[in-house]
Amino acid sequence: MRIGVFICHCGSNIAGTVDCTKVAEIAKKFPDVVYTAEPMYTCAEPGQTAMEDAIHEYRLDGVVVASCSPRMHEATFRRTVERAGLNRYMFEMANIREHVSWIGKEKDANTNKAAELVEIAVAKLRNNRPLTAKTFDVTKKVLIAGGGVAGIQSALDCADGGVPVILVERESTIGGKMAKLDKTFPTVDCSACILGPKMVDVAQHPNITLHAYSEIEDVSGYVGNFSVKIRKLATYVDWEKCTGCGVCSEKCPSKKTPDAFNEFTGTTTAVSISFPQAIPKKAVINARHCRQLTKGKCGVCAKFCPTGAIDYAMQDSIVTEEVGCIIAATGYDLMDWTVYREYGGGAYPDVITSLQYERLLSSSGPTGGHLIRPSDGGEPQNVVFVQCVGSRDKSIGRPQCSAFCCMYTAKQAVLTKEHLPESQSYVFYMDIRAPGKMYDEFTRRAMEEYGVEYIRGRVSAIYPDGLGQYVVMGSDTLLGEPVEIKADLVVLAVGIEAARGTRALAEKLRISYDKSGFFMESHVKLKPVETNTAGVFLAGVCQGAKDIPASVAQGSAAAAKVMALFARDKLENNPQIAFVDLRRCVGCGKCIRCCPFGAIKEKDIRGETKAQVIETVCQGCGLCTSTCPQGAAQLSHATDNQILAEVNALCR
Amino acid sequence: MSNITDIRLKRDAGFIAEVEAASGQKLSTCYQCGNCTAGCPAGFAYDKQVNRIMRGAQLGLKDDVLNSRAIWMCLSCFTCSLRCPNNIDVAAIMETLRHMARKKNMVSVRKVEKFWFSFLNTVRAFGRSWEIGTMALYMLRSLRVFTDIDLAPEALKKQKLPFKPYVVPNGGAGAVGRIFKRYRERADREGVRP
Amino acid sequence: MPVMEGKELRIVGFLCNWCSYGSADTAGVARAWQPTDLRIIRVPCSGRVDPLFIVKSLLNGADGVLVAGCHPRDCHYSAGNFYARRRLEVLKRFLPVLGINDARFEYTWISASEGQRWQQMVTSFTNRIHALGPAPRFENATPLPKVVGMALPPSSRPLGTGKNAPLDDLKQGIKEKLPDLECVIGWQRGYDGVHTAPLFMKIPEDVEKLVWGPFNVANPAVYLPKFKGKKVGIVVKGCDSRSVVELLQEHLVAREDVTIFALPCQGTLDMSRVKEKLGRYTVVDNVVCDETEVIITVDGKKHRLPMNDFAQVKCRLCTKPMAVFADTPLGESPEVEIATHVPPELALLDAMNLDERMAYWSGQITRCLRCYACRNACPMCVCRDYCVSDSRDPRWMTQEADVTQKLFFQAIHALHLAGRCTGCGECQRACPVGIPILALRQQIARTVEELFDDYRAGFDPAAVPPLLSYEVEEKSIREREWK
Amino acid sequence: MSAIRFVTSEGLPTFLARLSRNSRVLAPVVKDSPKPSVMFEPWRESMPVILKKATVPPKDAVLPQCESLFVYKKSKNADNPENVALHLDDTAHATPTVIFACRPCDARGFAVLDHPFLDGQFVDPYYKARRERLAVITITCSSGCNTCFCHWVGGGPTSPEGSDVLMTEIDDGFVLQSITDVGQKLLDATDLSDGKDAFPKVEAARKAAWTSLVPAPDIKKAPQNIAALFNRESFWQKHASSCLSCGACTYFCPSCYCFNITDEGDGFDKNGGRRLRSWDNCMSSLFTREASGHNPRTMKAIRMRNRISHKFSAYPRNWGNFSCSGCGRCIGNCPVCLDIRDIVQDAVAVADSDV
Amino acid sequence: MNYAYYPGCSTQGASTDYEKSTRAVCAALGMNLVELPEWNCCGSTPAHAVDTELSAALCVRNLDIAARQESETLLTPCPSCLSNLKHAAKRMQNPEARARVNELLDNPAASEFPAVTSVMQGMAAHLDAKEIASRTRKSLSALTFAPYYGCLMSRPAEIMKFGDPENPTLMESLLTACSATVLDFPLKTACCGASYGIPERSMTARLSARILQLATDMKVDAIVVACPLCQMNLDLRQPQAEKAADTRFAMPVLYFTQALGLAFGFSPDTLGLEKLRVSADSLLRKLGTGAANAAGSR
Repeated sequence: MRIGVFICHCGSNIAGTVDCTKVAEIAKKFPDVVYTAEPMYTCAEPGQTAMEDAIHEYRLDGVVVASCSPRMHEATFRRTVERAGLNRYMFEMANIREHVSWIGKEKDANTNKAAELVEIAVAKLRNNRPLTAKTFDVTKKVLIAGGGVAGIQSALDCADGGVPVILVERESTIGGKMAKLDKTFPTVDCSACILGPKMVDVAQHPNITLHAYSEIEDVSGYVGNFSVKIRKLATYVDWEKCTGCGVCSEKCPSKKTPDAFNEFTGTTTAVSISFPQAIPKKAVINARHCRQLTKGKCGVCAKFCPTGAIDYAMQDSIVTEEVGCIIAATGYDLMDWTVYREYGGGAYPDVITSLQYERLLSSSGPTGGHLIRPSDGGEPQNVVFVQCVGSRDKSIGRPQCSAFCCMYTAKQAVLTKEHLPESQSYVFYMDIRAPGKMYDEFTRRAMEEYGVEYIRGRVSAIYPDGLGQYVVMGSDTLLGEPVEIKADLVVLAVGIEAARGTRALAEKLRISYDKSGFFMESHVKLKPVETNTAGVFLAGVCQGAKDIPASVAQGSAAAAKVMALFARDKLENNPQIAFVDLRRCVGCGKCIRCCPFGAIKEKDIRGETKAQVIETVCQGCGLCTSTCPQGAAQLSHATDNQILAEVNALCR
Repeated sequence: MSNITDIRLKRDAGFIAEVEAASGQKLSTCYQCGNCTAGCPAGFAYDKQVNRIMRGAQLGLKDDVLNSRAIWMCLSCFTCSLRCPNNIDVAAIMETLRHMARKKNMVSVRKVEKFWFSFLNTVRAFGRSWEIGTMALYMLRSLRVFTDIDLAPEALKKQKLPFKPYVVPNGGAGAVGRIFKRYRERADREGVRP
Repeated sequence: MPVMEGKELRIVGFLCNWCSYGSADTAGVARAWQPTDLRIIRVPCSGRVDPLFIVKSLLNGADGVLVAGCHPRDCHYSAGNFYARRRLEVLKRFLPVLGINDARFEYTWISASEGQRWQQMVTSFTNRIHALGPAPRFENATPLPKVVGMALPPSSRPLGTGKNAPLDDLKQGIKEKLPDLECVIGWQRGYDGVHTAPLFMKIPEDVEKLVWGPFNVANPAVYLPKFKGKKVGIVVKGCDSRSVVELLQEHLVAREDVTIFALPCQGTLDMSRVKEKLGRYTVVDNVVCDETEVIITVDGKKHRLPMNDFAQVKCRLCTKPMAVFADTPLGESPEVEIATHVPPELALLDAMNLDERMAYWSGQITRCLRCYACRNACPMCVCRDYCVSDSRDPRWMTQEADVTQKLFFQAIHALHLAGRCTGCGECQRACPVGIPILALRQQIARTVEELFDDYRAGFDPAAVPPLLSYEVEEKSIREREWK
Repeated sequence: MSAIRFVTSEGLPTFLARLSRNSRVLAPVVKDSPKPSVMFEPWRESMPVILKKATVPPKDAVLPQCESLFVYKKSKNADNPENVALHLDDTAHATPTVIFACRPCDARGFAVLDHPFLDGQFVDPYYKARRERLAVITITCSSGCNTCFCHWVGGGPTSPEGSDVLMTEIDDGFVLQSITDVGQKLLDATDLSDGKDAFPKVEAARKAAWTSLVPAPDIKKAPQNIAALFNRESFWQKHASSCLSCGACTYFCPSCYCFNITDEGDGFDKNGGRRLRSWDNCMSSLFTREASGHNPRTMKAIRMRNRISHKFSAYPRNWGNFSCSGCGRCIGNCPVCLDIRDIVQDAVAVADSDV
Repeated sequence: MNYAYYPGCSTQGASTDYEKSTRAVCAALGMNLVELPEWNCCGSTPAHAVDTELSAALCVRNLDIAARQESETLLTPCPSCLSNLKHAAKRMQNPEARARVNELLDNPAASEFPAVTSVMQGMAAHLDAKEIASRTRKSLSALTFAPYYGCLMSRPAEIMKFGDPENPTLMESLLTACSATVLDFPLKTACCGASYGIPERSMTARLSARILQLATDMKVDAIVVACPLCQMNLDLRQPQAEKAADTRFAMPVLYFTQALGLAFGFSPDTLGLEKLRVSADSLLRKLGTGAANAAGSR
């Protein structure tokens, strides 16, 4: 080989603590190195041009750049060598900035280390092989999991862009959490009024197929060619026939069915439509509370249904959709706050969650928007809001901030005053997080115009005083004193967690999730919508706590990603993937068992079972390579021999 | 002279390290939510609330913290530790500070310490505690005559207070006494206040 | 390029590209000063880090090796670090048996944002390695000359000669099935009366040659993979059947293709002790078995060999005298309690400190001629002609006859057997120079048992081998504290 | 006239100490292990004198398991990195060596190796250097054993071939008889007492050894008969079916000499690059795997044919005698008890019956 | 069954009624309490407030005596003693601390100590609720109790191992077994002011008042406690609390053993009810127990 080594000074970033000239001198003595240079800034245009020239002039067939992290400029330099006619994989980087010059104080040691990192890079490069990508077709259709506001936005944007959309929603209606909210901050508009039209658009859009009351059963395939099995749960109502007239619900005798849509603040009937603006506006029978389904006698709804839509014998069914991309927009749930025994652990009727309070405030809620205490139906005078219940609490393993509680708490305090002008609200908070547009102004208004008392401090305990009120033991850290408030109603701003089933879905989609169960984006800053599985994108709170505008924005961003991907007719794979040396393979299948992507399959080759890599599915982790005992499975660009060359350069 | 706290000058890094080592807690994990203060039953008797003690320790304001009354009034009920969202054993820090203050003879609430010694003296002498002895010693030490004089008649009537101490037999009292003796000798050796 | 003499030690880091390498970058961007010893090798995923890279580094002069990957659940590839955790933990617990201090190897999880933690980690790990000093090397170790005798563990059951085994019924059974089978593998008399050799029965006359008894030491399962796709029968002892189970588990033979004939085994002889007892002899005059003893007459001299004294150690610890399952089982399977005795080869090492172990191996392994009888006799060495030990691509080893190469091969074999080794002991039995290499496999098996719910290979063909699976929350693996 | 000396059992250490002054003395040592083995190792004072037949023959003394044929160092000039200077060192290193107490079969192994390495068209300088500095003291066997068959292949328990000194145990000590000039010089340089008087006892002991042997079959026809079976695959398959393709036979054979050559290291580091010669094993499928991946001997039966044919047919045709000294290690070591005697006898018989 | 038993100093002085009732109830349940010979004071709060190692040494002397007894379990009725003994045992697991504590002792302590647990847990482990119910002779169904554990019994959770540190329920299960009505008392683990009654009377007065006030508001017949110090603060010091709160409580404060003893049919005398400052007569009347006069009077 003829290798060129470029030792970048990076101004004084590297040259300040590394003797670059000496490194270049040493590098000249490495095998196959025929040329070295010391550009001031290799990544700058003159640096790149000089590199291209050197490749031509010295007939280089491999290049090592010793500079910053490959995570920074590997892609840049690969393009550079490619412009000069080399294969982009005949290139290696030695990170002598982040890993040397910026972290080591002594120039001698730094110089020695830098030279050694260059030696490792040369050793690896001498084992590199040119790699080329493969192309394949794309199915231009997207599946969106979750019909909350983020999923709705993605669906509408994709559909408007001409991409057919399969929207899968687990509940019987789309709308998600936003549909349950009374008002939205900071404008205090009616939530249903702004979301409703979008929901209707989903129902009417010719490019959108909606599967409500459905779950994702299985996902196979890869970017451009996913195959998704959807389980349509039994509704016991034939939606083809159901007109949403509501007669069934009126007649249903099982009136004490817990009302999940109202966060169990009230009851509903066993057959019901979750709320008046539901999309699709279709009835569903709650099998656990339906007398016909539990006891085998009733049949009232079937008798009264004008279209004969009731079908007690209905079973779950499976449909399969072929799509090219998947957007996960599965949202969140509130954490189980009853772990807080010091707040009563759920035993006190007037200590409720913020989402329950939202339903109590809502005119479509169980009280018709009349704000009352659940215990006795009286109007509360003193309402205490406690923030960060299940957020920023390491002691229960939830160190993260739920991001939007500060704002909705302010909104709820404002609404409390509007509903009950005589009432007084108190908010226990740690920090007010109001960085959005008009957000801080809104919290100020709550204090200044609505007289909400903000008390900086956490609440240690809440207990009934035996006389009908609740003692809230808090502290005012600004005052430097413990404080106690007797409250009529306590609203807990309960922290959020990824929606139930998120982990199972992550495993089906082969994407990762963080400690709190939220899906992992590909890069926390630069790829917030992508995942590490090509073709799977994220929208909304399933990726991390965010408020409605951010969810909507991410919904649109995910749609843009889908459309950008679909703008091409063919896709290229990353050639840094595994391959199998068929002669070495004994067909033991260990690689197949542990491949996280299902990217290896058995293949019969001349009567012998062999492993074969599905090149479009392989993501290049190399687990198969370290699993294969005979070294038959090798990861291109990180083969055993390439890593061994690096090890051997260091240890001999 | 300004009486504004110069937190840069007052910061005692050695003190922070000492508190962390002795208590096994990491002070920087405290984010000042005030939950300790909110739940502290003795807070009303403090000069500085628990969260301010925590803040002082965090900043390394050694004298401020060790001179506080609060560390002497802490009841060691562990409510703060139990409810701390950052899993800090606040009670352990309070106890650590109390030990440090005692060893350095920075006892801002002498009567509490006097009570403890009165109690421990009966233990040292007899192997077990003796209420009347404790109270008598305490009165001598604190020059407070019969703090609980209102209780005495009732207590005596109900025979709640034995007039004679119980001495642990078979050399037991002596063994306990030797524990105290060795403790005192070691403290002397190590140059700390016993 | 050497390390800075007297200043630095050789510390190798394997960092996953996505999280850990990023954390090192983050630390750099934050100008978080670190010791300069560490050299980072970038790999796509911690799951790519074959434990053998670490063994190779440590055998060839690394004073410390650090592997870092994404936090559990944060893996860029979903699960690479979960597999890595199991494999690296097994390695961590394996290194000491070689005499390598496991403190020289550490693995940890760190995310790209944790630059400060990376700094702490590098600093504390480097400090730790400096406190340990330069790693002792096998080639410099003074071989341990004398090996303390290994005490025989008590036998978990009465041993015998298998004299009354229904051999004729077995022969009949084989003859019945023989027409449907390519052949049936068993044992026949070897070159003299105290040795047996493998027998491949194809015609009924061959079946008459079949023998059963304490001389049937070889494990016939080693031949099975060669018959993949063909109908074949095999006569097994309990221990042999565990190898068959493993081969089934690895799809190297299909259940429908193999017919298992089994008799309960009463133990087989430790041929090296038999050889020592008989001494140099010319002719075997006679071999007679009674229930518990083998009586061998050579060159006119009679030797009595009670099974209780001359059986293989594995037979003394055997819990599975009868096949795990069989198509044609004959005889009852005796119930044997699971022995808790540490095998003597391993107990010997357990009693040594690290230096002694290193000296022990350096003394034992020099004899190795790299004949690979250990490997080729191993029924689980399924790579056969494509073993990495004598391959140039990948090129893990050289042909050099030094201690590190020889020991590295044993490490390869042992680590490749993790979760697969049934402890049949063929490797050690086959070794012509008697190197007690079984101990390395036993340590691996013990580690797997400890870490993965008492998993023992060779009992369930449907089991997922522990090194090919993972738990999100591992019950028995605790990532270490960094102090 | 050969030198004949006598040494008592107690005198052996002094004798060995004396030999050690000028040479490396390789003597059998018992290695502690669950399965004891006997290895040749450099003798040092205080080591017990062991006379057992070694597990591994002393072939290593002339043909090491692995040796560097040459070492090369590459260096580059910083002014012109394209220019690589090469320094090559191919000195054949050899230490004067005495092998003590090997067996006649081991010594015959040297005689087998000498032909291809010294007598052919090309003389192997590395082998030659070591062979010329080697003296072999062989102890004659007092009896045969269950696996050895030296008398089948032209040797015997007291065969002098390949030895410089023959040593025979008699009741009160050992008689050493020089066979070659090297042996004579070696004995002359010692102060051992004369042993001529004891020689009749030696002759008696040697005779007794021969009479203990089981009579040998006639395998004289082996070369042509085995050649005749060359293409009969079924014959080789029958005999190779249980073979595991390991090297327990060849690596322990005093007369196997196949080797492999590999290069290690690029020559730029301080250790330099090495061209290694290491033992190879014809039973391994890698033995004839070509660089292209093609392998003319993928089947172990064909590899078995190679081993047997080479020892009992090809080598005799080239050099006159079998390249087997009948030590029997391949039989005793084989994990599956393959017996080369069976194969040869069967070959003789099968080919005969064909006629 | 035999249990090693560490009574603690309080039960020998101010709280002999706790001791009497504990012994009576344990005997009724078939638990034989074997008092540790020559036991000494655990050091209570003052010892650990002064020095942890001193506190540990005092406790370890007792644990060491217990280690030489046959029993596997050491019971103590006093949560303060329990806490000190458990903390000391935990401390001794650290070799450095062990060495420092051993320095203070006559002889190095035993390497292992018997498990220390509360009498309450000992009872529950000895017999299940059903069996306890079967031993009641008198139903307590007429009575409504506020269970009060104090702060030490359940905290710190990892050392005391007394169930949910915010909401222990063991006392409830024992009292419910005797058919008593037991309310969910929110301040069941709040602090009563502990040993500060002497040096800082206002503290105990205020904290006890809060507990007494809630119990009064919840209209219970009595507060049931498990700690001598709590009992003293709530009962003997009740007038001080009343003064601080400017109200009158007249709230009887019983040991749980006294409540159980009533259910088992023991006489008020056997249970030492006369020692209570706030008379339990009202309870006895509700129960219809004749010996109301024995319960002392003002």
